[in-house]
Amino acid sequence: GAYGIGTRPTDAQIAAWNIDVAPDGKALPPGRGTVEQGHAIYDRQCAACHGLDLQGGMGPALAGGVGSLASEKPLKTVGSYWPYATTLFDYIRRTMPLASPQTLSSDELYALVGYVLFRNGIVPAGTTVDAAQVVNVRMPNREGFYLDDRPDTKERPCDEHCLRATKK
Amino acid sequence: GAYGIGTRPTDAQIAAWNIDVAPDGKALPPGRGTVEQGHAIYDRQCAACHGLDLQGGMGPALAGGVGSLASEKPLKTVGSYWPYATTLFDYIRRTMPLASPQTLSSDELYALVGYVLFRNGIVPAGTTVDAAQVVNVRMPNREGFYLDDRPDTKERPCDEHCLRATKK
Amino acid sequence: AAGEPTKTGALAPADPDAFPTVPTWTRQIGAPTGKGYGQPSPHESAVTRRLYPGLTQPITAYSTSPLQDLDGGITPNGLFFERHHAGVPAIDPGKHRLMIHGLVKEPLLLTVDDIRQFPSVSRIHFIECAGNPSFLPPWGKTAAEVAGLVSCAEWTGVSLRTLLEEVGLHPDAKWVIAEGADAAAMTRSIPLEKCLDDTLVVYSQNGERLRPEQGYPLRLVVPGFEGNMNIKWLRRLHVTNAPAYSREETAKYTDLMPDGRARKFSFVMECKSIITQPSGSHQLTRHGAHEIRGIAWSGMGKVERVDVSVDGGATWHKAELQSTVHAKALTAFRAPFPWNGEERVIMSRAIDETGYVQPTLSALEAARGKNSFYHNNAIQPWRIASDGNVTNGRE
Amino acid sequence: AAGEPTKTGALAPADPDAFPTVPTWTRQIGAPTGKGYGQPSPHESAVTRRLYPGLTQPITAYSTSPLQDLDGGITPNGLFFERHHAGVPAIDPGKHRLMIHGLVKEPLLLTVDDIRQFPSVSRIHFIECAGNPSFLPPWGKTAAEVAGLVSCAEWTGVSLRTLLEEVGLHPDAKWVIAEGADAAAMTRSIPLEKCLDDTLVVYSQNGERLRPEQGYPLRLVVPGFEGNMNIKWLRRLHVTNAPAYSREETAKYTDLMPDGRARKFSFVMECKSIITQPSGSHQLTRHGAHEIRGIAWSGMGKVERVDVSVDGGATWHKAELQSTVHAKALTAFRAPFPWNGEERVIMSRAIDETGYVQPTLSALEAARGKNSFYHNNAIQPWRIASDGNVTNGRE
Ligand code: HEC
Ligand code: HEC
Ligand SMILES: [Ca+2]
Ligand SMILES: [Ca+2]
Ligand SMILES: [Ca+2]
Ligand SMILES: [Ca+2]
Ligand SMILES: [Ca+2]
Ligand SMILES: [Ca+2]
Ligand SMILES: [Co+2]
Ligand SMILES: [Co+2]
Repeated sequence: GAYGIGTRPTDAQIAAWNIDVAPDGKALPPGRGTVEQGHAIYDRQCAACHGLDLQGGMGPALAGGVGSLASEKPLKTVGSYWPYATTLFDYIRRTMPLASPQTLSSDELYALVGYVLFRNGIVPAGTTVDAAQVVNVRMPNREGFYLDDRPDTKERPCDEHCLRATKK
Repeated sequence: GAYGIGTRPTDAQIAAWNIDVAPDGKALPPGRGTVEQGHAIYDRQCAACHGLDLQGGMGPALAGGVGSLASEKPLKTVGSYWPYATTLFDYIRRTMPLASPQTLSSDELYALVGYVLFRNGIVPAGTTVDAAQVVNVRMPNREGFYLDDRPDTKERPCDEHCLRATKK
Repeated sequence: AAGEPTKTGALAPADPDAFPTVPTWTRQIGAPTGKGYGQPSPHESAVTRRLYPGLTQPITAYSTSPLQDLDGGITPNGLFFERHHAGVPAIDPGKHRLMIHGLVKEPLLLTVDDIRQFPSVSRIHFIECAGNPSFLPPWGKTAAEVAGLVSCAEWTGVSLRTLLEEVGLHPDAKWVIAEGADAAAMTRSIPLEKCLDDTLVVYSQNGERLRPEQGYPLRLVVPGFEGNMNIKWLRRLHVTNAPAYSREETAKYTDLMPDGRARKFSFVMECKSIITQPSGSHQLTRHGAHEIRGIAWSGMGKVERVDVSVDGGATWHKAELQSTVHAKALTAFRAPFPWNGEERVIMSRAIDETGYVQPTLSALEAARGKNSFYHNNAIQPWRIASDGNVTNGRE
Repeated sequence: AAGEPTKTGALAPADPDAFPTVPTWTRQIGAPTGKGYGQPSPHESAVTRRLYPGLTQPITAYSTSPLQDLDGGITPNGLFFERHHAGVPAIDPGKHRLMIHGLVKEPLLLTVDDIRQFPSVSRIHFIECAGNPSFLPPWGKTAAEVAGLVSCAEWTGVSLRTLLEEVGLHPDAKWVIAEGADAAAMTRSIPLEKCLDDTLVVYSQNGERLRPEQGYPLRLVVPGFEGNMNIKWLRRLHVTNAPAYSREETAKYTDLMPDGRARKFSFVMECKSIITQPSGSHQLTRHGAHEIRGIAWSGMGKVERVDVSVDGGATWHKAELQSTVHAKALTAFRAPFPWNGEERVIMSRAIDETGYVQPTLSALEAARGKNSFYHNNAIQPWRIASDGNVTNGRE
């Protein structure tokens, strides 16, 4: 660049730092894991905060709420709300378990994604999850989002009938 | 006033708070003191900081420096620099002794003013100082001040011969 | 002779010993000069940030600026609101790097000192959490509980545009994924257009280096966009052709509508204002002239005008903007408020330079229902009882 | 594979372990939210106010803002310079009163709460000590030692004009004598014209109540006039027809000229600037692109332009004003500075909206001699050695 400040990272550095996984899944690492493997890891490393039945606790519920979004008490979970499973892989890897993030292996992560999807009824028992699966699985609320279309209120200042001159 | 906020102080409150003494001396309190009384108070309450001979120490010198103002090492003191003796009364009352200001009586203050003026050769030994004396005493540097006449530098920005275009 | 003989409308009698002619602090030498880093008066020790009442997760939590005790448009650094998802990391600035990579010609790794050698910019901007405040009861008792997840500072850093020009953008570049170095590795996708407009990579806040809880040593400032996008502890900028759909832009910070669908990429914080004085928990102590004071802001640009009502919204008066108006910054306003014991509901309404008018809560609910959660910029009413006690005016 | 392979012109080798892929602070949960009143990072603990080297009277003394470590135009409250004549009084705000009396129709006694009920104004202004810095050697080593008795904040308070209109001025009124409640009972005479122009009685600084060392609970802000006139711990305003000739406006803060006479009532702080980065004690560590940064200000109004020279004043370039320009406020400037090991003397020169140009020290000495003591606004040179070490450029 024009300033010539800084250094150029190596390709290996970039690969190691670049952990964000978009819906195209191109950045997903190699690996795989089964729903059953995920179950075991979940019960050991996640259930304390999210509940043995993913019902939530200190951490949010990870299942349930399908069909609730238009109700008075919507429950937004991975199953009921999240549009992409790539987000699940990305988020667990970068953030969970809360106190020791970025410690799970890729195989463990695929397994956990599989288990959470299974408990949401999105994949059947026995499924082996890999990169292709994470990209291709159809999340129930995939079409539930549209681009911000605000402003959506059309309030008007009241110059005529209700704005009084300010007294000192 | 238009806001009607606050309270009106009584005349007694105003009189008690109003301690600033201007050159007209109108705000000087009744009282008097001699150079000799001032000498005793000074040695007890002031000399530790300003020196037995007013030569300065932890606090500034209170005498000397007459004739030095146009020299390379000017010494600005009550005697060489201060235009009005009212300032001496005002300042000692409001500020000195450093650790217990506003504790001296009016008589003590007049005496101290007398002693400091005496040590600067402005009044003779034996003088009794009162309000009239403080107003009327002619300070050596009374005419030494004139109103701010800045700006006094006439620098010009160098648009023509030395201002180069900024490179990115 | 001491006393307050002409106090008009005082509700409590004056204490004649309250203000001695020569107070003790005038008779004694004061505290020494040269405290390396100063602190507020002990008499102001109640002016602090607070967790929301009932909030029990101090790690992924938020604490509010005490708006009801603050004046003007700048928030002091010690009282700038906090929001973290995995606590405040203790970053060694010498070991911190910012990587810029992706759809760029030359990826770059920068130290904090490197970044300080790019052209720097100082600008005053607010940052506001998108969830400030909830659409649902219980309504906050104080201005902090109602809108304390907004603060404002002078930020110094480099324009993100400068850094993106330095790395050279690929023609396919459309988004920038920003990532933090905290344990949440907080991640948001920001449209390239915004990155090339007024987004900053900052290292200083109100003159000094960023506070740890504000992203020390580097944070993104995305003026007018929801607080969560102003990535703290910034360590990576990934230039891409599509958004990441990270958890904070799908599960969170999307706005659920009554039909069960949700708005995504709802970034802008719309125009808003709140009266901070008098506000909930304040107590008027006498009759007569008073001031209404508050703050107004807009993520779309400058505040153009603020109106106040002292009759529950029936009639409005133009307030005075009492501070310099900066774009996307808190703007202090004031209006006179004569009060003589009437029950009153007071409120303010801001209008920004785009002509957008701050809505009522019912207008927002009509457009969005009650479960959209984020971006509540409704008019806030305060009720003044005849004894001078001020409480939240929401029914 | 880690390292800094393409670092251009680095003077020290890069540490390959300096920036781990997943730093420890990303792997561990951070510190909890909700520290009531925040503090700077422990890594910034060296950024403090300091007494001048050799200053031994911490009670009637001054401490400087660390300009060489600060950015932008706002000074954080904890680092605002200090100057007191009898220490910092510990005032109980409930027992503090402001009396306004003298040539007025209705004298008035006001509590802090009373003053908060007048129309309030928020404005950004610098305050600078008239003795910032000395005209005589030893020259300061750092920017703080050279010009650290200047700081800038957003002040909130009431216009003094409003208060004077409330008490009603007698036609003979010409001056206002302002007095502090500290043990120095600091007293200055201010021309009525200035009091009716932009003078403020303030209670807040950068949003929060004044710090004790800045005059808690009330101070005068006399924009652009010498710091000493901005009376702290303000307790009395005496409207008169003549100045008091108090000690601080006769013995002190008068400017001795070569003929032995002195200027009195020399109030305005003239236009000035200083490069703060790089500045004395800084060390450049690599060759290539660098930034010059600094601050400029004028007691006469807005900074119009700042020029920088990197060749000891032979040629000049226009700097960029990097922050919003407010009248009588610190304005941050910047200019690019490519440096590849040349010995250089760098300096800045500010010009204000009145056309006044910041002078050299020799121009000031030609006009005033060497003993005028106050109001030194000379251009400040810094010398950069070929090893990157920066020192004061005065001979
Ligand atoms: C010590 C408590 C704790 C543990 C252990 C934990 N989590 Fe969490 N989890 C949380 C909290 C708290 C949040 C909410 C974080 C936030 O909103 O910033 C969360 C959020 C999540 C979310 C996002 C939910 C949503 O709807 O946004 C997922 C998914 C998740 N955790 C999965 C896991 C998995 C998988 C594990 C185990 C590998 C795990 N968590 C272990 C506390 C925990
Ligand atoms: C504990 C030390 C101390 C004591 C005791 C003390 N002073 Fe001072 N005095 C000082 C200091 C320090 C200053 C300078 C204060 C400043 O500049 O703000 C000073 C300043 C003065 C000045 C102004 C000098 C000038 O040229 O500006 C006068 C006059 C003065 N003192 C008189 C007295 C008198 C009279 C007493 C006794 C009643 C007294 N002082 C006791 C420390 C002291
Ligand atoms: Ca985490
Ligand atoms: Ca004193
Ligand atoms: Ca009243
Ligand atoms: Ca949003
Ligand atoms: Ca380089
Ligand atoms: Ca002066
Ligand atoms: Co109307
Ligand atoms: Co020239």
